[in-house]
Amino acid sequence: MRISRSSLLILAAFMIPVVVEFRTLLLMFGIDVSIEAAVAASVAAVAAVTLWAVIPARGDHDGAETA
Amino acid sequence: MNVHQYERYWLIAALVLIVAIIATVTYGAVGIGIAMIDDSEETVDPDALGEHERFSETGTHQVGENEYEVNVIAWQFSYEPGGSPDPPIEVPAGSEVTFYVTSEDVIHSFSVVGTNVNTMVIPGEVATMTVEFDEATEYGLLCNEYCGELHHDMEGEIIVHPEEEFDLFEIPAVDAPEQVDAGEEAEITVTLANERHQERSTTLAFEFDGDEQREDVTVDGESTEEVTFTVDTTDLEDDDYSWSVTVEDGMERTVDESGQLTVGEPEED
Amino acid sequence: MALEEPQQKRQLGHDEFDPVGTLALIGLYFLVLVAMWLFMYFVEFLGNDPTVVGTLVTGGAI
Amino acid sequence: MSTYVERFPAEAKVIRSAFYVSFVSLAIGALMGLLQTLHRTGMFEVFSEPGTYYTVLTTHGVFLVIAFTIWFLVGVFVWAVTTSLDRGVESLRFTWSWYGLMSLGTALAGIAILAGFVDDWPIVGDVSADVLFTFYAPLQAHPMFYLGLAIFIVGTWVAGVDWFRSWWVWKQENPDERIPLPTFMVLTTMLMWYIATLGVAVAVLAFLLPWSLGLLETVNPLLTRTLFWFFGHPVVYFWLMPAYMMWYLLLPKISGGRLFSDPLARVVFILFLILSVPTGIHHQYLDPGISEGFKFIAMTNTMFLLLPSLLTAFTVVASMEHGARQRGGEGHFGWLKALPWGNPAFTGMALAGLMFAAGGFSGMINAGMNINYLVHNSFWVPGHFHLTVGTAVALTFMASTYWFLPQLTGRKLFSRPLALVQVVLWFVGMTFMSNAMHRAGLLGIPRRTAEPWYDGFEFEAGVGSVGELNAQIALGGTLLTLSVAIFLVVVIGTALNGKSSEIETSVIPEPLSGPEDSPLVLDNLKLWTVIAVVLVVLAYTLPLASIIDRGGLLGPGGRAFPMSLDSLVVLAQLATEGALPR
Repeated sequence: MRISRSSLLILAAFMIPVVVEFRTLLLMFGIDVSIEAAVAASVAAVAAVTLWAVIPARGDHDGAETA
Repeated sequence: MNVHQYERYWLIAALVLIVAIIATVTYGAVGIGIAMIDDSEETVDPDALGEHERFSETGTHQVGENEYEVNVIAWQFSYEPGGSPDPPIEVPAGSEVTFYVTSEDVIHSFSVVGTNVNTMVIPGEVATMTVEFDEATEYGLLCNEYCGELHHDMEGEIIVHPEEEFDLFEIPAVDAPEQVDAGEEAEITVTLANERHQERSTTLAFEFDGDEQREDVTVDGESTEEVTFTVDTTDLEDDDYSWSVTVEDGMERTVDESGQLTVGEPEED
Repeated sequence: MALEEPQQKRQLGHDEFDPVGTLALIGLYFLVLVAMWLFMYFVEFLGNDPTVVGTLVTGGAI
Repeated sequence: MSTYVERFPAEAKVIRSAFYVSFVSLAIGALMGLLQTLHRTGMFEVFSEPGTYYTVLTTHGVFLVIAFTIWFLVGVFVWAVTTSLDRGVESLRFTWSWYGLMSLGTALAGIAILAGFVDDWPIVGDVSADVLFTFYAPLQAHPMFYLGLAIFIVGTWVAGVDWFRSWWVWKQENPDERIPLPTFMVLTTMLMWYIATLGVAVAVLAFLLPWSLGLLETVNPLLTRTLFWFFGHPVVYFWLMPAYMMWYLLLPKISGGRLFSDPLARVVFILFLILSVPTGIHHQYLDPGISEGFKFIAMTNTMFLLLPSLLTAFTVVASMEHGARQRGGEGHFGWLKALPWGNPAFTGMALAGLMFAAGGFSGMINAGMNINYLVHNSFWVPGHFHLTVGTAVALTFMASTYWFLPQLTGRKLFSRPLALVQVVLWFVGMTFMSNAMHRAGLLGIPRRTAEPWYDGFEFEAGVGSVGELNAQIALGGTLLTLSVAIFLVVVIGTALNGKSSEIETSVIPEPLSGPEDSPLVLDNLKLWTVIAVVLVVLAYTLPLASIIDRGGLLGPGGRAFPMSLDSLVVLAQLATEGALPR
């Protein structure tokens, strides 16, 4: 793990408002993202971050110290 | 006292923010002219609104060239006028409208949906709001202060008519005989008042025993016209007949009067 | 998860510590506040016409 | 002897007892929240008779913002005074007496509210108090509601006496010492509370209670409303100041650092003491009968009340940064990674603080005088206070419970991962719910409305749709309820856990800049109280005099509209009058 499980949880939690409000922001500029697409994007984003966290970084052995 | 340099920066930034916010609001009040609901009206007795100078005459009244006053009573759970069973509030576009709103029971609100026209309505107090309606449109009206079990059903409507289609007719009097002898003519004289300050035209529809007579009328601003409808009773049997007269002005608010005419000898009970 | 005991790596006294990260964060917050206030007042509020005006200011003339 | 329960076993029992009442109230209130969120978003028709919604709403409001918060904070205050003065309460019997008064008050008001769920009771007849948290006359509750409220508040007054008494005795023994910061915070908060509750005490005892008993025929609705807000705004600081206290005391410690500045913490609490009360009229910007000038004064005071919160933001974040840097954090933002995110007490409080930053912003909008037309009584307002009292306070209280419980019971926290999930879930749920509430409010959707859909018009969503907003609100509300359920599981699990010897010490580390750096005048509570009273007199004398002069003490209006009318009777009347189209 690059980051601790708890950090990953927090990170995922922070991404939710960002995705939700990013959709609102785009709508204000006339770009309509469907709810399905927004949900899919947030799942993809959380999955990407999880993957990044789980795959060990080369030469990084104390990355999980932050918990 | 030992305050870190950065914290001093922040203290100054915070004070600047506070002053800037107060300045924005002051600009809105003084520069743009946004007025707050205030204490300009005297208190009223919510149990005697029927005798009150203003609230005994609810509805729209013209008070100047383009100025109107709308007197509204909020009650559990509607508005008079504005909400069912009363007609909607009607005003012309391009006008300056002052709402006078009070409550006859509990605390309500008078909130025009999708606008900044919004006030609390407190029994005993009169909320006044001056609003400029530029375009002809319709607005929803709702109560956003919990006022009892059916609070969520308390709603109304404001219709802003095009200026040239807006009328304020009233029928203050109808001079009609109660009885005529069979074969005689009956004359029913309707007084039509134009409460707008401009000359307005409309049509009066008079109905008697299923027959309709229509009469186009033009009335000067703030004055009245008398229109006489004649009923020929030659072919009528002795009976009681009802009549009605209606102003056909395209407003949601119906202005009409009705009565009865007895043809022949009145029945003795 | 590990039992909590602050894994302290160094001691920072009053004079060695400059809250530069706090200043950066709160500076961002300040900018967000100002931008949002301007947006709310001038776009959301003033764009939500009609608004209650004073009869004195407009003098009844339109 | 490191945990609190070992040092003060009897006081720990008092605190635990207060916490448990608080948590029961939380459970009841949260359940009501779920029912509301599902009903008013149209997700499920929970109430076949929509009037029930308002009984539920009253329960939600009163049980959460009065019972849950105040019961928790009196517990915290006992902890703060006893640990920082390092002495137990002067008389346990006295302490339990205010506990008893508060319990009696809670029970009376609570029963009056909950009785509203049943239409008719044997012997006593109709009992209800569907008047919401604000109980605006002429809506009238059962006398038991007002009586309970009054007894509850008197209970908190007596509790304050308990803490002043401890401090007084301590002062005789330590004449030259500065008031320890935690005690200082308790005392300033209580002084603010004494001033603030005068408004509601007068409203209830002089007007509403006699009126509900039939001794008075009418009340002045604007007067009782103004007296309510005299109390109704500062009460939010009564919730918030204990949360700030947790941020000042616990956050630096758990972050592995020290409080950045003790003097500034004192300044902040003094600012709250003097500025909290003369601001209540900002809830009445749209009230007729109060002049624009008084409203402007209230706004100015309110805006300056932002200052202590903004200062707190800096001091607390700097204290956390200090901890993070001591733990090896680097960079402008990189230090954030070095914070103890795995600790639910830390994460909960940090997220609460973050959401408060957002809630602070919507509060600035609420406090703006003319912009209030845009948001007044709209869904924006509950969006705002679910970030402040509903998160800054509630989540801080829940998170600090994870630190307090082991201290108070000597038992290890039941499950740290579960606790962490709980606080994060709250953050996510509240993000969905409050965001959508704010946006729905801007469309004009009203608050406090069982079924905010209308026959004559629809709300126009500039961005997105009303349906999407409702879905977000319902989803958020459901996650929040789930979060409370997990919280209760952790609390119960901890209470049933075995004793542990691995609990960290309860000692709060010394601040970086200690009380010795602050001028002595900060500890002059008399001076600050006098200033606070003078400001209240200046802000309220003229508005109150004007209201009484205009309408009289007992009118105009204010005939009673009891909320215990049988709903069927009302419906039948309206149906026969044809007043309602539906």
